[in-house]
Amino acid sequence: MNKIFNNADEAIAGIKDDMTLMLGGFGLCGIPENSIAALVNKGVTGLTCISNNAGVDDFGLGLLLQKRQIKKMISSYVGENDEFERQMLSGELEVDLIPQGSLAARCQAGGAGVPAFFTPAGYGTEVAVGKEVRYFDGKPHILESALTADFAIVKAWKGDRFGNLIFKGTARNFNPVMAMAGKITIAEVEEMVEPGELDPNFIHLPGVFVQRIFQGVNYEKRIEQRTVREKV
Amino acid sequence: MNKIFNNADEAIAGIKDDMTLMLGGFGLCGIPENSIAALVNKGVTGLTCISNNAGVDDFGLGLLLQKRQIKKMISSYVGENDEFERQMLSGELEVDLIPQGSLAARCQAGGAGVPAFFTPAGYGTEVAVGKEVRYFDGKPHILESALTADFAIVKAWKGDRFGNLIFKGTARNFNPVMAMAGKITIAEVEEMVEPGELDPNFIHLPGVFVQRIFQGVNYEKRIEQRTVREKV
Amino acid sequence: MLDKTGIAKRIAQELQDGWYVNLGIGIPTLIANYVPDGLNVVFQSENGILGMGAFPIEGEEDADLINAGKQTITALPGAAIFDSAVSFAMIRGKHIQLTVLGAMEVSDSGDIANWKIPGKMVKGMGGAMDLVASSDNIIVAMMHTNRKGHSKLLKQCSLPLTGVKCVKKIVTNLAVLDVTDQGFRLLERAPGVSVEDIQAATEGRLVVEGDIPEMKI
Amino acid sequence: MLDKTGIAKRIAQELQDGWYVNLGIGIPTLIANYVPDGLNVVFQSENGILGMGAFPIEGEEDADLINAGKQTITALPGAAIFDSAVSFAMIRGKHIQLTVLGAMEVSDSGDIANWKIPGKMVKGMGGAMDLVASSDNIIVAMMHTNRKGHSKLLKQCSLPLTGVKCVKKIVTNLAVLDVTDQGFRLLERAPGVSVEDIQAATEGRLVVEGDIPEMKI
Repeated sequence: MNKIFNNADEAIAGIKDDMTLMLGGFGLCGIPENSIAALVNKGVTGLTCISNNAGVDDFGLGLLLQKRQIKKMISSYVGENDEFERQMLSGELEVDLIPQGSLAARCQAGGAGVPAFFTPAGYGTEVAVGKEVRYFDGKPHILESALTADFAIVKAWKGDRFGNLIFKGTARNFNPVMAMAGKITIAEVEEMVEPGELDPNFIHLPGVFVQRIFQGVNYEKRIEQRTVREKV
Repeated sequence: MNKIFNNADEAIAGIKDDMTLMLGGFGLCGIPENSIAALVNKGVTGLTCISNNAGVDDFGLGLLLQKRQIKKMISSYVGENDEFERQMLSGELEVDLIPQGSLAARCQAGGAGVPAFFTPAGYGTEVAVGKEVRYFDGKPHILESALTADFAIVKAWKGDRFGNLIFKGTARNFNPVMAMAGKITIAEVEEMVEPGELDPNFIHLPGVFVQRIFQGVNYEKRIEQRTVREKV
Repeated sequence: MLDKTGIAKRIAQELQDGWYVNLGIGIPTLIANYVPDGLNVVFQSENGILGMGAFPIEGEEDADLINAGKQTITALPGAAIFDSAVSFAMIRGKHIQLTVLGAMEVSDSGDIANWKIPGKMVKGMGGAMDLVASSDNIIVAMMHTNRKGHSKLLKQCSLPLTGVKCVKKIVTNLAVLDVTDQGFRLLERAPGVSVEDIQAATEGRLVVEGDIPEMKI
Repeated sequence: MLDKTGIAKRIAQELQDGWYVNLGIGIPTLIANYVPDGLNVVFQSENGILGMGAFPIEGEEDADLINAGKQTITALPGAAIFDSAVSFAMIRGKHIQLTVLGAMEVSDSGDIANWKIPGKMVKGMGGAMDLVASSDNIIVAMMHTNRKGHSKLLKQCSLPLTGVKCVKKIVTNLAVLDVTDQGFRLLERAPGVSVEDIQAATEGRLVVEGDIPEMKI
């Protein structure tokens, strides 16, 4: 069992125009920096990207937006990106905004073979338009469907050649659930370790969900809002 | 924030006749031994117990069965228990058998505020009787509902007074999902540690799901099938 | 009249020992600074942490430890980190006792609008729709009127909704109000603000019964 | 004719490098002993482990490390442990490439019955219903006939079903068969077993085309 690829360029082989991708991360935290750079380099276009956010103008998914490689974004929050705003308002970019919890649950459902589920989130809002409504315990819920992707691309802290992953801090966020929902899942890791180095009891994502893994390089890990307090 | 109780007897306060309980464990692995003993001691009856298995004749939930404290079992597999068989065949005990994966998913849904979801498991079988069938991608699925319980009782390896838990090996099994689904969740732990001793990055169950926690004693941890190989 | 800090301080009085609390971006975030002494409250951030602490000391920022506002944070002893699905399981499953968030509009039946202004930039709802649809205890923290001086407490929301019949309490620069079947019920006035001031700034149905005390901050 | 070990050995030939495999209780469990050299196969047990290894050395049994058959096991380097919801997420989500399980009856349209005999003790379906409803690749390992000598490969199952139209391949003590739209298609004979023997022991529709080779074990 060896899922290791040499680098991002090799790991993203097979990603073609018009495919649907999931990309882990919350804001710029825990995003697959190497894979995004390789996608920019590869130049694939017409992508549908499922990601909680759309990066900033000059980093994260913003890099793919700059090059007009994204046809459609499926996200929960897309602020802080002028180029995104321009493309959306001009109609160049399709945008499907969905509640963050529903996004997480729909990815999890996609990975877990659950095609649809009921949630209270979004009832009575435009998110619910066209969706089945059903009452449980007197409370209205809407039917949401599972999300899957041709490729899921995630960023982890450490991983082994079986694809087992652990994440660091809140860089975990959407990465595990998206990894579950990819037809092919690519994981980039800060540190590749030998099988057995990760304690089986404390693996965040079992390797069965990962098809390709590579050691990333030169992580910038940009901070969006640097908030600090003074040392007392 | 201090959720610590002195012992099992105090932790199970408020459990009354005819309540619904969830009990973690798979076979005899990871079962809440102390709490079960306390329930036997307390003598509550008419219980509906949601648990993957029903213990063996003289251990686990078998102890509650012996004392006729259980009115109904909701489980996936109930072999290896003569008293269970006797009570079921005589009609003294109601039994609702549900697929193991659906049991896990229904508990998870109960804890996660998802009232119902579609699964392929059980379609075309007696498990599907009376349940809505819907096709997704041409494949039939049935609608399953969430499970919750008045009390969920789980067993963990280590825990702190915030209720954060970690489990050991395959003693994890149903414990985390049931802990999520209890209106009140009681956790018994082999070792109580100070907040901060458990690495926040490697907590299996965040304390928000646990209302009561106590240090268990005298764990027997009985093995059902002792299988070994010879040292070569 | 209260400033943003005052609103945060007043809402902090609503906290109860042992509660898990989710604070939205903006005024709600300030509440964490005013937890009454002796109360243990755990803050959840929906990007995946329970037990969020203060901002880090300069030089100790960790890009891998942020809150839902993308601010660098710290984790307190007893904190727990988890993925987005677990985070919203605890929200949707009602394991969080209080949610505080900002709003652009609230209706007198408890509807809330806070995510979209048609024709303008739409930033998205983030976790707000999940939060308001799930929590049994939602407090809105906002100014009573918008920049043009128009009331934000309306008969009906004019903007696209975030959730329906979900807001329980509103704390503004002018007042504390509950949402009831009869509309907004005035509970407290901000220092120096009269009932008439509040009536003038409230477009939705307003119930004023008996003497309305001034807030104690 | 094969014994149980022979059935396990024959099914082991179906394994492919890199597969994740779930083995049921009984004959399927034996397959782990006959993985062809050079193949990397990871065994999943639905109680919550990937990378299940051999039984422990005597004295090293750990009550907290068992398989779905409740047997004490070991974990291999690269193993991962998880809860029951994640375990069935990987099963239901089709992340497991092969499921092998026993059966009481299989129909010639691929239905399987293996969990209940009405009027007798019912032990429950465990994870079998999830496994058969989810996997695209299900092999049944069983004797061709029951203790009374009656065929277990039927036109219709007489017992309560575990799943419908799901079995892809059957390996018995007599034969290897695929399930097709035309019924059971005979692929291989066990050593010393004739096509006529198999026809006599098969109640369901049986397709025999061309020369049927003998298995190589």
